Amino acid sequence: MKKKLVSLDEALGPIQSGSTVAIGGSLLRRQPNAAIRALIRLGIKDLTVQTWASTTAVDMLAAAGAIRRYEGIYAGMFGFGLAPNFRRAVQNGEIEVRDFSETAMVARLRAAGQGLPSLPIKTLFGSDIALRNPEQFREYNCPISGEKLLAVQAAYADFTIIHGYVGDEFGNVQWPIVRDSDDVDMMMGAASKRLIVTVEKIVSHDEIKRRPALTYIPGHLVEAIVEVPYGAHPVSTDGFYDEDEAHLERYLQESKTPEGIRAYLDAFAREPASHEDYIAKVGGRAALAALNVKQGADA
Amino acid sequence: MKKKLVSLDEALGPIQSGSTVAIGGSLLRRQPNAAIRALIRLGIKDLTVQTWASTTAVDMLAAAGAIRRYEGIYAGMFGFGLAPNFRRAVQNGEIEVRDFSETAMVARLRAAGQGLPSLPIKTLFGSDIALRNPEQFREYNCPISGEKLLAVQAAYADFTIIHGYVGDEFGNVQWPIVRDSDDVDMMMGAASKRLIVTVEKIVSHDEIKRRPALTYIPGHLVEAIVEVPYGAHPVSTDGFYDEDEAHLERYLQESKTPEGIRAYLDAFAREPASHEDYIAKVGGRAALAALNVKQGADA
Amino acid sequence: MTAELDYTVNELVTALVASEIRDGDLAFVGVGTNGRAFTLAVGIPLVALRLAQMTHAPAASVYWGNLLEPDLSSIPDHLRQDSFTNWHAAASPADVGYKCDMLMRRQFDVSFDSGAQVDAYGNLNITALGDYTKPKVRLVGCLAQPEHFAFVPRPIIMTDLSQRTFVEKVDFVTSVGHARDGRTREDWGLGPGGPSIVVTDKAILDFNSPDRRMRIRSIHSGFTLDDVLGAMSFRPVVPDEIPQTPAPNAEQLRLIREKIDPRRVLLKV
Amino acid sequence: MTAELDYTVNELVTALVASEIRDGDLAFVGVGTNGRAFTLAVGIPLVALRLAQMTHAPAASVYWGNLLEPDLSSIPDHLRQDSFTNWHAAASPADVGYKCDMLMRRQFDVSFDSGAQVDAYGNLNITALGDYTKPKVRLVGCLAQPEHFAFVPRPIIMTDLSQRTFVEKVDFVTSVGHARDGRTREDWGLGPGGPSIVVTDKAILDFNSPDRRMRIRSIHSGFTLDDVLGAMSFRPVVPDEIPQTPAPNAEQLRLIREKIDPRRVLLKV
Repeated sequence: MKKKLVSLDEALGPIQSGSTVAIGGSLLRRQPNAAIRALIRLGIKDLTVQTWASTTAVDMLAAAGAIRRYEGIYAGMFGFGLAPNFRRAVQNGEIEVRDFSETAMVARLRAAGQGLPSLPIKTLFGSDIALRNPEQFREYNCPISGEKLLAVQAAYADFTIIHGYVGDEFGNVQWPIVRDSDDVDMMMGAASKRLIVTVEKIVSHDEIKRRPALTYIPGHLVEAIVEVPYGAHPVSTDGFYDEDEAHLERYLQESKTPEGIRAYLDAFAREPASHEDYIAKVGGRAALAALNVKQGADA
Repeated sequence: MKKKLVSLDEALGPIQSGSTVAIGGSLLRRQPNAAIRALIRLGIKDLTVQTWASTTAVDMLAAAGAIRRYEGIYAGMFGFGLAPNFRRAVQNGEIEVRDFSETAMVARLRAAGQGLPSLPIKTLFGSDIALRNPEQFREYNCPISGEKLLAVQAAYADFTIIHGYVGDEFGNVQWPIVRDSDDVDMMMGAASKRLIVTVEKIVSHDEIKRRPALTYIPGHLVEAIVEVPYGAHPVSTDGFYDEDEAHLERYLQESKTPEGIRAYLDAFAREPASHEDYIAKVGGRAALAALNVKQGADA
Repeated sequence: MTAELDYTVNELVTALVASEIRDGDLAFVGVGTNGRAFTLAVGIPLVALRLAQMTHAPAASVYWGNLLEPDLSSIPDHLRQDSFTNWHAAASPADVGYKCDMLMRRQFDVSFDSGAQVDAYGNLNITALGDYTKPKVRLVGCLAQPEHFAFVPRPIIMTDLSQRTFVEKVDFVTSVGHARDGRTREDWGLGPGGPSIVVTDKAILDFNSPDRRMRIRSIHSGFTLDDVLGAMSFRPVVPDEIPQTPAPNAEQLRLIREKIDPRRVLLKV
Repeated sequence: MTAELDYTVNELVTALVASEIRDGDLAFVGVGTNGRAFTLAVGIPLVALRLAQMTHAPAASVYWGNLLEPDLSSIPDHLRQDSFTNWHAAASPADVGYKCDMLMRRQFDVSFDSGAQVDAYGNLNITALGDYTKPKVRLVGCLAQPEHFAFVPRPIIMTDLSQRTFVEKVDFVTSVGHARDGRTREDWGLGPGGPSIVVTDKAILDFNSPDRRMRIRSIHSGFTLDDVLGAMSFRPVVPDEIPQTPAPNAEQLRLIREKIDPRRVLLKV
């Protein structure tokens, strides 16, 4: 096994403007926000992003003008409404949008995970999701049954960024036994070419290898792993801490104007030189500890 | 939730001769042997069986003359050599064989689990596995990339039989945290139409619902669940008991002649009226307890 | 809502939705949104399912988030992350692919869907208002809603009546209903399905008309046909006789108020 | 094996295989069989990988059963089920589909494969001898061996030389090597791959010939060219100069004997 434990900036170093980046997490859970803020600080632009149900990650990147094209199943703020900056950018024609329904996005990720150019679904016949995207959806007839199927293009990304629970220095990432599984991080990891994982905590390999069935991202697939406590803030990491509702409200408040969100990103993404600086900026570890949840016996 | 806890004979009652039956387990692990012996006792014949790496289950059915057609990735006796009765039947032309490589069988199960008629692989170009089976393998060009792909037919079965670890009366089946995952039982369950599960132990629903992430067969998919301790004997259930090497040696010894295996099946499958009778026949619970392994703290 | 009625419209439609649930049904309920949208998409469906479980459909169950059969006898009070994380359930598969597969192979019986636009043939739009490439309003995308309409036998649309929402033709067809551009869903290549009923704050509508155009099924007590038609941009099929939406009975109201949602968390707004 | 040599053929080929392993390699090792077949398919590969880890390739690892990167510093002594169940490893994915996907997307570097028949162009047969539909000998099927030859850059065939095994043309092509029926693997539609070397008890062979016909790469000390050719039913490419298979060094022998397999569990027969 190779040691893959590096700093956040080292991990993100290879990502260039113009790349295609798959971003893990779902809704207000495990968005890799520390990494996203670092990308904004580093000035990365012109990204094609592939996501599941994205909230803060896509919205902050959109606010920073860093997204050229979006591909995903959802971009919003969950219980907090629509994604204000993503919405503004799309309405201004600044982001090219490719929508995918859940079975379509799952097929795309599985195809990439299997080294295939496409996989079929039976879902989107007659939907504008497919009709408006003939490049990535094509009808064909099953070679065996003759049934009409819809091929959807594999989701190959140059880089994949996932925020996980705990991992070891070799990049093996494990989930707790009691968790919220409403995401596709495992298949996004399996579909990756260059996989960067941030985790709440680095643990020993000895701890990992006693329960190999909990490893959902094998280190073999990982290019870099980074310890980033509260790395999903202001959203949650299930089993570790809840979403920071006050901060999210503030984010939405600042997002009402382009000037407001610019100032927000300056303060929280561009000026802090590191994630530690960010944590200090949002009140320090002590303040964030108020968001902590009781870890299950199994966590 | 519906209560689905029944006896083994009730669970297997709907299976008629001529059915297609998918059989779970892999190698010397979780073959649903108690159910297989019951099918032999009930005189079910003319089956099409779909398996992963099958040992005792397919070999006993073959010995009983119950298999018309076999579809799987492996039929043998693992460390004990070739499958003697399956081999004899195939060499006599009594069983039609359709071989599938691992990616092909996985694609077949996933297709059935997704309600699709086929899924593509890139594996078997030029292999007799595909060339000798034009009914279930067809080449086509990816509608998006143009790349050559091989569609493999979905594995739809009338019935699916899986031996699991523990479950509740509603059919939710969980695995222990430390286990041997070298099988496809989860996807075989997901691909099923009528799913019969035998488990080592019935536990309370309260116990199940505290750790929903350990449920690999949701009760919603299950038609019948049966408590069958040592239900995989003479092979193992990982985390519960090891394979019974002495019994397997005896099985192979008896399998040297058609007469020998007929007498074996009479004694161990046809004459015992129930799984309890079988357990008594092989020495009773006390004797089988010698095969038990230490259950992990997480089991 | 007039003063003499002893139940709210939320209670009325909750009881109505409960009556649509059959024993053994597996229902798909979404997780998101807030305010009134939350009540429609999550609150009413969860209360209705629990009500059905407690009355005529004990084996009905729900897939919520990625929780299969969460324990509806203990619906969390505040839906922060940790409430989801620790909600007891029968299963929580490794990822959402499992749920997607269950959808494609038609394992669900009922789903609940809201939209910014619904049209006369049950097409739904949750993607964009105006031109797709440079929309007037960019919405959330599509989630699994196209799957619901493609594979679930009885999707239930939950949307308050308004001229802005109920339009002859949606700007963007996220989810295909019963017909689009003169072609039926079968013409497009879809199997059986499409929305079964439309639950609104003034009436229940369905698609039981010869060409599957939306039809008024019943009107809630306190509202007139004109109230309903005035809140729609297209004219639905109007039968000669329109019954009143059945009122919830005392037992249903007692269960909703005392057992299922005593703190009005789910039927808040 | 002549008496003056101070190492066994198993040790010789184990060291040779170890030298084929590069740092960072992920190797696919099978789990099954017994006796000599076990030594070839499992024993030698595991010892060789551990030897490579301890010498030049510390980051080499193995996928064994459904265990990704099991701890090769503690290979179980007796391979009953519970030894597998509790073997520490980096990962044990929910099912074997994960490994299949890794194969298709070419995540492996090396694999180990044995067969009842190997032919001159590296096609392997583990399915049936004689006619497929009514075979003389029914074998095990195919497992993931076609995947190894399709997607792994450097599969290593592990088979003792014999005229019965090394045939001009296999009865049934389970796994496609470098060419079949005059068509290359690329003609058939496969990407790069196919067996890299053939490790036998008398010689090492490869496919480094113009038309990719099997070629003798080296002969083990103590054996002659005639010994090798006499144990094959077809004539491989015979270079003008054939080197001797490099002998294991003292450190390799010490590690194999004292550290990796002191009780001769893996290199038993």
